[in-house]
Amino acid sequence: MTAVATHSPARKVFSGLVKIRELGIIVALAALIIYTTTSQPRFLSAQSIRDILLNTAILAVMAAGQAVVVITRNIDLSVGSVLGISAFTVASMMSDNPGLPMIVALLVGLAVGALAGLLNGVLVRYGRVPALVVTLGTMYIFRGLIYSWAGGDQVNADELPGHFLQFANDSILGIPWLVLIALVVVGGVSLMMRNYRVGRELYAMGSSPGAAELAGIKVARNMLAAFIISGALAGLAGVLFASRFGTIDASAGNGYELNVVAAVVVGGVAVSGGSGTVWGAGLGALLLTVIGSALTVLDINQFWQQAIVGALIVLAICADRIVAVRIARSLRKRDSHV
Amino acid sequence: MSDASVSPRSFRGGLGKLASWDGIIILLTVVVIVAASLGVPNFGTSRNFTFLILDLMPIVLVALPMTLIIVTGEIDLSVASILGLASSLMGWFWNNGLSIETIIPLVIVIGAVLGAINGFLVNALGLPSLAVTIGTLALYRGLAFVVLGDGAVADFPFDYTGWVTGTIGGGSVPNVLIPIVALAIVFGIVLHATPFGRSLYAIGANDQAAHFAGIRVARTKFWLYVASGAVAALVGILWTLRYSSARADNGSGLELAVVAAVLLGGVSIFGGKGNLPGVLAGVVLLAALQNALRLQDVSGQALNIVTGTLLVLSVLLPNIVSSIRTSRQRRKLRQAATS
Amino acid sequence: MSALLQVRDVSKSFGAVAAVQGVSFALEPGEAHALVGENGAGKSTIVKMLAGVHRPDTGTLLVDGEEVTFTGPADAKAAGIAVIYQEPTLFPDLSVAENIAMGNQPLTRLRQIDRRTMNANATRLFARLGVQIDPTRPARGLSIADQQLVEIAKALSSQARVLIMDEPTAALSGVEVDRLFAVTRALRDEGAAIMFISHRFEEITALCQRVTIMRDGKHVCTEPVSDLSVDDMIRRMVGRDLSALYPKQDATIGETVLRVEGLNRAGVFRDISFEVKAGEIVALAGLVGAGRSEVMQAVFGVDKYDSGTVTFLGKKLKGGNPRASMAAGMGLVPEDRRQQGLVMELSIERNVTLPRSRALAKLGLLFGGSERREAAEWTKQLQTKFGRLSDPVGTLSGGNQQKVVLAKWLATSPKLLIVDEPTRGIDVGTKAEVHRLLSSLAARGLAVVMVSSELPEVLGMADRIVVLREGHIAAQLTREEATEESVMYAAMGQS
Amino acid sequence: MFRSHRRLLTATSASLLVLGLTACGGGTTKDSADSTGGGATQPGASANPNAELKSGLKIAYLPKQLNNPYSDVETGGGKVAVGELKGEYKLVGPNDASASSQVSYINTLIQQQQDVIVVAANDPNAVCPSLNQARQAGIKVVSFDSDASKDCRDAFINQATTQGIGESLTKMASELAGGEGEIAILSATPNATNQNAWIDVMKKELAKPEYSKLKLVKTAYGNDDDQKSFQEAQGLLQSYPNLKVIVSPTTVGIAAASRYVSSSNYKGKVAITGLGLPNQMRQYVKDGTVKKFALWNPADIGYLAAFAGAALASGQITGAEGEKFKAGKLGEYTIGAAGEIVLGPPTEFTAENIDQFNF
Repeated sequence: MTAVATHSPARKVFSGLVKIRELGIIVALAALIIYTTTSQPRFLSAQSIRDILLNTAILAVMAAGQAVVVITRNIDLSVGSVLGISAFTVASMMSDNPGLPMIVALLVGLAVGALAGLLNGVLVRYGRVPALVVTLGTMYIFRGLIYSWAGGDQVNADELPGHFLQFANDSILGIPWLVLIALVVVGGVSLMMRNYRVGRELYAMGSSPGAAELAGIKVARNMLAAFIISGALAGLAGVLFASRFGTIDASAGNGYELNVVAAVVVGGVAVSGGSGTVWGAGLGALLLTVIGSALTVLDINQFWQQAIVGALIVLAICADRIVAVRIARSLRKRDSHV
Repeated sequence: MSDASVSPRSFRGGLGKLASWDGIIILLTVVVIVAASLGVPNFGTSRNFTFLILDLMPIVLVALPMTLIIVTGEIDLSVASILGLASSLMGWFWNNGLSIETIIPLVIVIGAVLGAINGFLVNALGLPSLAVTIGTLALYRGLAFVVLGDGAVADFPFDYTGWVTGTIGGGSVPNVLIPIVALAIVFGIVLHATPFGRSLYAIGANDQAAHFAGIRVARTKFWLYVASGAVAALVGILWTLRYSSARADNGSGLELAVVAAVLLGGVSIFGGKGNLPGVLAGVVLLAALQNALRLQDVSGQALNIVTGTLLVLSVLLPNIVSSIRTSRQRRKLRQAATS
Repeated sequence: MSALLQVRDVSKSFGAVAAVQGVSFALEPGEAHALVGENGAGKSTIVKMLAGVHRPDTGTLLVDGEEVTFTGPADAKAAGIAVIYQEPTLFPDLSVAENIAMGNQPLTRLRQIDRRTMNANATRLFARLGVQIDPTRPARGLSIADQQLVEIAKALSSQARVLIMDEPTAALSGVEVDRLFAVTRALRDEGAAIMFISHRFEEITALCQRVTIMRDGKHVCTEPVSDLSVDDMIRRMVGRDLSALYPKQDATIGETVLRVEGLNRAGVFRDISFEVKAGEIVALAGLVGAGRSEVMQAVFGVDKYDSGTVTFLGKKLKGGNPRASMAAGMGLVPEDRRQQGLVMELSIERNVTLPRSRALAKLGLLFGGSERREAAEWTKQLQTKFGRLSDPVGTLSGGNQQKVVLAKWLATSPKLLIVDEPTRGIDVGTKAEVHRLLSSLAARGLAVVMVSSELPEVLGMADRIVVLREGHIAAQLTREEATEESVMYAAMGQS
Repeated sequence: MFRSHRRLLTATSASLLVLGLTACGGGTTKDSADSTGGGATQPGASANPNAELKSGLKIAYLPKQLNNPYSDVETGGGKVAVGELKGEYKLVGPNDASASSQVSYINTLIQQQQDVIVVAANDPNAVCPSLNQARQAGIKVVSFDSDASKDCRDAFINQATTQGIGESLTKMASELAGGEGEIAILSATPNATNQNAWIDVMKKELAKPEYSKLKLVKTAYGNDDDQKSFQEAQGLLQSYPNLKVIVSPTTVGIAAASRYVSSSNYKGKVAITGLGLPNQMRQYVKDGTVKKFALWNPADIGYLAAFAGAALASGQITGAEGEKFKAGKLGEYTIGAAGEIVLGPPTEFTAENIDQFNF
């Protein structure tokens, strides 16, 4: 038996370039933090870091789910509306039954989201409607449902039980629950995508849908799973949202889908499917949040924020393209030398 | 999905049905209008006609180039943001003392440039149009806010604002119907009666075959984005004048309504199929439905649900019909074989 | 004795095209069974039915004597059937080892993927095949031969009882083919059934015990290989004498129409120089992946080249501009009809007039009439069979589709016509028609470049043969010099 | 050929409308334009103070957006008043507070031949042409909460005088800061008319000697968006460690800032005050984050608007300065300059009295 091949040049080049993608985000993050901190040292105070992490948590949870869907060469634009439905459902439930423990709230949120995700998945897979169209449609539909249900109603912080609101501020071992949940979600989904069969099959489906069918991968089951994960995590994010912000109306999470897609794309997940990592998407979420905070602290016109996010998305897509072309070229060169 | 082994029969079934899908939409539109005129008080009035046209003006205009883009299998989600940026710029230029006669062409040119940026990213760099235009959607809207902030510029001359909201000779035909009809004819001819239009269908259905037939795929699509940007900017101007208010948030979310209308009109999101009359019917159907429902005091929230459902159904229904047909044919074949 | 896999009276049609009609045969354990037939005879459809991709319209499949219904490839896989497809079906973003292990990756105790074992398994498989491919590199960027080897490794790894190989050797070198055969024989001797599809008769005789021959979707015969000579097989595949198929007319050779000098494209082809004269049919022969289509696509301008010149009718052509080539009088009937030649969803008339729509327009406007007239004229000249001109071209049979592609380019009145695999996947009758057409066109002074993988076609049609091997010209043979052997040797690099 | 089409496409779209729009010729710039436009002329009818209030009036409310709790309280008051007036109450509105989305609703109300439209304008100018069409169709237009341009409505219900609110905000800030130190403002949008007017008054007040030790360090904008306000509050506290008071003259901002402070270690060190809804603020008043804040009763605004509209539609008043009318339980009101009707002084809420209010 031959030993496992040692690192060949091509492998080094390849893994090097892939790492560059996530490394790029980390470098950008570091540069931004250093610059902001030099002009406003309190940017790195404990309270400030806590705030940034708390703000990242919700976005990162959703980005993890979105990354799974995007890796399969689909997209889920309904996540903002799913967050809204889940947040409002859970908030209403908690205000009506203040005695319910937090875990019930979390489970209900997950379930509501999973149901919405299932609907998306069924329409995409069995209705043969492109994900863009389906989730654009359900984005409208879910939002319309919340509006019709909630109308002008609002669940205020004082109607919610204390332990529900406290959840957003409580910590365990100094790490806020929200951050912990986000870490567990991003870590768990990363692990699933990296080390489990179903994860690799999802990559395979995004990398070459036709070959995935031929390889006997249970494409339908996996695609439903991807949309359910995205929906369920958006639902979970809804619970976290309700707990953190305390004030929930029908517009909760409106427009979030853009930030989530931005985080995923900036985090290096290619919209053409098959490549990118979940933890990259988490980093993307962190980067976007830090940019938002830094702009506030640096006293830069807040209106720039959206423009910067847009420019970042475009930049990230261009960067991915360049990396992909480079890889292809370096591999081809290597082959032609052999 | 688009397995190369899709059977020719399903192509024929799909295509024949598609032709009738336009027919269904056009018929449905007529039915909705007739039913609303009879059943909804105040729907069939001439003033309501004016309002209806004014309400659908932005969607129908933006839908024209969008139809061409989707026929080539691409998409442009940044149109509403270009509209907003055009509106912001219009206000900013106006505040800085430019004359409106300078502003209008200037803003349209800027819109074309914004479209050209999309076109460059998508076609010269070969990036996926969905991702690119989600990016520029955020970018252009952000720039709109950078230009004008949260404020509004309102003091546009009445000669212009009045023209946009006015009617021809004070009758019941709104002035904005002139640009709508003119541009619809132009885009209709370009799509349906020019070599350029022919090439769009070829690109959308199979860009490789189009390339092999000597069609300059990237360049062709590039100009569609330019047209889309210019038209979106024009709509930004009309929007600003209609509401006498230049604001950065003008038209936000419009891209979804436009895409919904185009798909509802029978254009395939995969490209290569669809026609302009269908799209026009789709736009009118959505607008008439919304107008009628609003007159019936159905809330705006329910309108969201209607739009979303129609969007999904417009793609889902033809698929369901075609799969029922295929499975029925298969069953027939099997029965014929066993008997 | 019970067959491992049995195909019983199976039919499958796509629209108007009956791809397979009432075919039956069986695969016994421990046998290598060849499936031969011309392109378009229905072999690939059989493969796809066995793989669970297509469901037969009628007829049944039996595994171990039990009737089975495959609802998808997973079912076929579960039944122990592994397939190596003609076109590689790899996941470009995943590593080679993952590609091989997809679906049955080795797991650790926590049901996580055991990457170390997975990579080791891949390395072991490659060692068995005698090749060196880094199992951790992504599949993207692998050469066609390497991709094919990964496919083979994939099929081997699944421990299948039935191994179906659809032209696995097309892109492999002689050494690699030998290795593959050794491994395949070992599998066969362990009791697996092998189904082997190939156009190379020497491979069939070397490996297989029995052969099933198909023609036009129908089963012709299943017999021991030893009972049939190569000529017998060909005759049964084609169903008529070869000479009638290649009605080469004599043509007067005229001026040089195309001169290609020193054409290079990194990693694809290098230093390509040849000439084509009016009235001449020049064939580009070589193995799949030798760069024939790539060269001609670069000449026509749909692909780029790095250096070299293309002179057409005395004028240098700018690279990468098919429109200029068309305007100068060049036409290209591409290899892949579905993807490159036709827009399947568009109507026949639109397809025929696509390159000509600008010329047909009046004042820049185009109404249906002129297109319809032109399309009607050309489809009639080529005796195309169709319902209405407004029908989508996808509803036609392969042969008629090919006629539409030819009509499309002949309508531009070219001086040079490049035809890439002009008869792939079309029925024998139409094939002869196409050959007659090309011959008569050449006789009328058209210069023709024909890329073809079918040796009889090359030998029967060409005035001159340019043989490519691994991206460069291995030999230029005249009609007189060319024999099956000389072309093959040049193409395979053995002399 | 190709080229000509391309040009056709872009050139047409570019030039066509320019032609149409610039047909009047000559350069029209901001300076030369007549900015007032074609406002509707006031109906010439004169007021008849003794006219009976008509019953069965169709009174429609069009708030800035539907899903806003503050608007809900306002229109809730309107509903009560319309009931007392024996009229038909209707509530319509867009989901988003965008300038243009209200226009379609006004058009619909015109079609439905309402008698009175009570509107909170998202953009004072964008709704103007439509409101004037409504008035031409005989509909009385009362604006509330956020005024439309003066020449396209008949009356405006002002929640309080600008001066009064500005003074009150300054006074509360000073008390909470103990008379000296840094304060900051967390406002709505940079161009919000009401908020800017109040902030102007505050700045003038702060210039007075009794407030000389108070220093306004920054005005931040939360865009009346919950999360944005939340983050802006964070930003203020990070940037100004010595901050003593955040004044937020908007219900969204004060709630978000209170929520942030109550959940951070700034609690007890930084005081929040401003304009807020008692129901939203109750928790923070009780947990000590907020000592006091102020607001008028929004339900009364809607209530008053209904009576003003009914009085207009019945011919009691025309909207001219000095006219008087009775507004049910609120008593008699006098119309001020430019058709403004002022509700009254704001109420201050503290831990002692907050439980008496439910809105």
